[in-house]
Amino acid sequence: MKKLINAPEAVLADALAGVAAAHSDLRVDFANRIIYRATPKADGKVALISGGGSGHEPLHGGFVGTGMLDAACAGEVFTSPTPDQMQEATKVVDRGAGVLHIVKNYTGDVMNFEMAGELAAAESGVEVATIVTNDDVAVQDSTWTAGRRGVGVTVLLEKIVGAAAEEGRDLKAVLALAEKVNGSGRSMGMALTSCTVPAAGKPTFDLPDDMMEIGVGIHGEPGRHRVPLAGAHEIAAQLVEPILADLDFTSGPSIVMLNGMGGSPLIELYLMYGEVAKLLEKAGVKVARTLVGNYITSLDMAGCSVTVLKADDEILKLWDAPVVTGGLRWGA
Amino acid sequence: MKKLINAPEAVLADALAGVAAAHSDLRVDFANRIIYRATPKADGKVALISGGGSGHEPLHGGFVGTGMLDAACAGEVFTSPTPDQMQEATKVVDRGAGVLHIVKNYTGDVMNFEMAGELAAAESGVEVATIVTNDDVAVQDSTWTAGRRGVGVTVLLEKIVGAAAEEGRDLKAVLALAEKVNGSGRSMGMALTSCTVPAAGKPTFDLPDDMMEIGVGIHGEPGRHRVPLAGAHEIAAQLVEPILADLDFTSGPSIVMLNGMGGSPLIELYLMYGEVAKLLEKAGVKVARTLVGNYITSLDMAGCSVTVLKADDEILKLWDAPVVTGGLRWGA
Amino acid sequence: MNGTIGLDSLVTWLDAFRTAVTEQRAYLTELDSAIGDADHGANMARGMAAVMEKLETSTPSTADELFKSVGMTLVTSVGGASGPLYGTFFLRMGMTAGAVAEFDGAALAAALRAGLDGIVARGKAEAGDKTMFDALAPALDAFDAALAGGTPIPAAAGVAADAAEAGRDATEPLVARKGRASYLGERSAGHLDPGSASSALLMRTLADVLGSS
Amino acid sequence: MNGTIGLDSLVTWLDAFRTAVTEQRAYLTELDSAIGDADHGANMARGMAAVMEKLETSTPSTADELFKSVGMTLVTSVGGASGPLYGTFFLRMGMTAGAVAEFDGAALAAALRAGLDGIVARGKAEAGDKTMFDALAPALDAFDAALAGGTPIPAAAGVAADAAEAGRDATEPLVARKGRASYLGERSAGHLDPGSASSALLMRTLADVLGSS
Ligand SMILES: Nc1ncnc2c1ncn2[C@@H]1O[C@H](COP(=O)(O)OP(=O)(O)O)[C@@H](O)[C@H]1O
Ligand SMILES: Nc1ncnc2c1ncn2[C@@H]1O[C@H](COP(=O)(O)OP(=O)(O)O)[C@@H](O)[C@H]1O
Ligand SMILES: [Mg+2]
Ligand SMILES: [Mg+2]
Ligand SMILES: [Mg+2]
Ligand SMILES: [Mg+2]
Repeated sequence: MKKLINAPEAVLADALAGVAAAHSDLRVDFANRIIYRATPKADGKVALISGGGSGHEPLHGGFVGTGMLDAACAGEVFTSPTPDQMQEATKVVDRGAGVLHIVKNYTGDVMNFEMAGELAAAESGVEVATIVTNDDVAVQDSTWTAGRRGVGVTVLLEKIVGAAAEEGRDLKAVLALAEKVNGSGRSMGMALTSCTVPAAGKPTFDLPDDMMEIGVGIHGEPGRHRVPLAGAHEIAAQLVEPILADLDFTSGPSIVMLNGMGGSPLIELYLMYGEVAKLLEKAGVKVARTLVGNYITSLDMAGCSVTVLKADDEILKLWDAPVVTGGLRWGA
Repeated sequence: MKKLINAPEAVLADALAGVAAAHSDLRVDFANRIIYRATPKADGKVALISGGGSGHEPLHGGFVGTGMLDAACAGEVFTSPTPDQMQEATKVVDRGAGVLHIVKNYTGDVMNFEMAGELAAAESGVEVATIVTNDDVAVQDSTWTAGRRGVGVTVLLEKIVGAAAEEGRDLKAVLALAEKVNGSGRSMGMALTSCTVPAAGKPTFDLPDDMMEIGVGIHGEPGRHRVPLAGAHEIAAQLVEPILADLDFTSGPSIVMLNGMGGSPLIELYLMYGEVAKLLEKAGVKVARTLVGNYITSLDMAGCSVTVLKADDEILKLWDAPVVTGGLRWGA
Repeated sequence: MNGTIGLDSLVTWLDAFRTAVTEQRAYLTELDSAIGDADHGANMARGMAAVMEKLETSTPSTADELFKSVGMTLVTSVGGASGPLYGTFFLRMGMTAGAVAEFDGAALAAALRAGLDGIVARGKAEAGDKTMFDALAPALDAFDAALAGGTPIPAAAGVAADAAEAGRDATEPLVARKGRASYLGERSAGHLDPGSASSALLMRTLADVLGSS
Repeated sequence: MNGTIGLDSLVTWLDAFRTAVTEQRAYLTELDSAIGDADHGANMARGMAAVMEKLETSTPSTADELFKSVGMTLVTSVGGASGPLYGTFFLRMGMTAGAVAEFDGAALAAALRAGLDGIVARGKAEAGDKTMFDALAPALDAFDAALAGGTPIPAAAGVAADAAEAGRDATEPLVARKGRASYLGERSAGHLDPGSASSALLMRTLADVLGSS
């Protein structure tokens, strides 16, 4: 295992030290492993927190700041944070208007946030609402299973709903918007290689040189299918088709993210976006806004994912609103 | 070789198609492989162009936009662009106030830009000034050799000098500032793995699991020394020490970039920045501004580089000025 | 050992479980690599290390204090799916045990059963979903049946551990319907569930500790 | 072959060079991987493919037109260090050749010498810097000497090619002082310079074409 780390056990603490050193507009609670805005938002505004296992950077810590999250709780690599972290963050960020918990749909994340919500309500009386994102079309949806994973839409949702909270909408309205955004987005991912979890010390799975995984999430888990390696054009089709088959995106504008898994260089991500854009155009999807880059990653995995979000004037306006975070920044 | 591409020969053209599709505020000349601002800057302002081999993204195309470059010429992967590209870009971006060529010090880049300058001056009478960046302390400086490579300082220079050109400074002043910035910055890089050039199809060099390369540039070239793999703290020392030994950074504020080579995940880059920050503080270097991320890369190479730039009030003001590009964006 | 189990035996059990998950850490992570995210070994080892560290500084005098402390420590140190699940298991064990300093067989069985119910309440797992439930449920059924048939506690715990291991092995052909492995669909078949493997260790260490004390 | 070389032979030479760098593409890139950036094979193959494509659409009738076209095509299609260097080489050959349709030995030697001077003007390489200069310079010296000694052109070209290959081989122990390989310092020793290898192919194909026509 070749990594820029001191020791597998120290990865999270050491990385948080780097975040604190790099960003004077953030404050890091090392004991609880929470990243806050250094300047909290105004009283009476709904606060947003998210959290999850580490290894997906910039998600979530890179999205803390004006116009997006108020705090992010960091778990160990690929392991959801614990309820006490979310409870603490909830208490600290609450400005009297309640707190939205943004949770990616994974059993661990859901259960830990659930316990956090119970504790926060019981102990401090903070009103908590929860949105569980579940946009990954690689997973067959069913009430009998863990359901779809939360992936790329989480990034777009944190931006859009963060802007709405900054505007001063109340918790009910913020939650409703979050539900609308989550319901309007779909994602699909693929991997050329596995990633290596520092504590495991070796790649999570072996992938022969001539194969790729289609339908991977963001935890280095094997995908839904293993298929022969193909060209970018064919890969794009394998990502875009299941997304378009799952939801109609032709009725209005869309926001599209071509996301890198962490180990693929930007030149390849742009190349992939070119292929995706061609397919979307052919399918009658009008792309109004675009993100290309590493936004929700899986450590050093090579690969990418596509997220398409149905937008409307409200969503586009919120998308364009100022945001000042390590991972997304514009308008200010 | 596992890459998100269609064919090695098509990488550059396909990636440019993705850039054009993703950024409506950019215009791509596919025949000449030049990325321009869609809206040219005002008459009477100095224009900045840069260019170089592809595979270093976001450099340079990702730095075209308000407050930074006016155009970027893309060469084949790791191969400098040709003089006709730079000549064409020079003609197109000139607003009557002359054009600064920003060239990284590599024999190929220097010679191709030199020929372009000769052609541009002879044919269209555009006044051209050239800054050749050469900040890489891994290379022993000497007038008898190709001299130091241009690496990380190029990013900071494009931002700072871009802001000055946007302000309306004349070509002489812009060139003087560029020389000042180049003279005030130093960089040092390392690699955990080689990268793979698409046309070569396999890693440029083999690096055993327990070794790393210290003093690499950004072309997947082997470094200056091959040493046993070490922890992040020790790696940071091996990068920071030669930088501080080469130039005194204690007299004022500094801008520091912890740059990823393309294949290292952001969590590791932040971790490394934490280690670098500790060493800089110990050495009495006051860090006023920070960048952590992939800014000047070497395809899928795992590794990082450190750049330290002596700043002053003028440089910090220009650094903070608005910039709207794919790779750097703030203040607007 | 006679018909009752003291607090010290329970602590010995927890310590043995810590040792087991620490020793089997790579194995548990290996199982989780195949159908999950390669952290189950690290999660369990980290959690049980925290538990034993906590117990060194504060020595509870009743079973409810002990298990509440174990449960809270797991909840606040593990994360992932296994943190809340094992955490809830011990929290519920404690609630059911009450402020006693020793268990008889029936009380231990009731506490374990309450723990399992807690796992189900949290995670909604059913038999055959390919989770830790598939090791724990048959184990507790076997424990109850053995005690009802008059088997002494140590032997009953051995029967329970055998059942847990059989349950763990039976997860291999299953297609997961809960947890991370469910994302793999049919590809999850052919692998043991990592959580069922750690649960089998939990039951085996219980049998070992009761049998040898 | 008699004492003069026609345009068709020169085109045959360029075509043979194209074939050589295309066939040796992986080898040239391999050499460039060791002490450079792994693109020399791709660069030369791309450039010479562009050259021959250009010559198919426009057939120059004089040596200066021919070499100017070759040089400009290389300059505008290769990039890197080798593009301007080989480009300048052919541009200067053309300037020196003038509007002739055939060369005698002395004219060919003069044109090649002018090309080499162009490389030096562009790249400032000196003997022993571990560049293409180290193959070309001894090759042209040998060519001049052979012609001066009365050796017929084909045989003189063979002597030149031998010298180019010897020059190429002699780059192996050198520590590079120019180009990308210079960044490696002492580590550049022990490897052939890729540009000297492509230059040796340039001289060998010239000898082959002249010898067989
Ligand atoms: N809903 C559930 N109910 C019961 N057990 C579950 C459930 N979901 C997951 N598990 C158990 O948790 C184990 C995985 O734990 P772990 O790897 O530590 O967490 P994570 O899946 O969050 O990485 C699985 O092997 C399975 O036994
Ligand atoms: N200053 C120079 N003078 C002469 N030849 C040079 C010089 N610099 C580099 N070269 C030659 O160019 C070759 C490298 O060409 P190539 O790999 O195509 O370009 P790049 O180095 O830009 O990747 C070297 O092997 C060397 O022979
Ligand atoms: Mg996990
Ligand atoms: Mg090159
Ligand atoms: Mg797991
Ligand atoms: Mg090269």
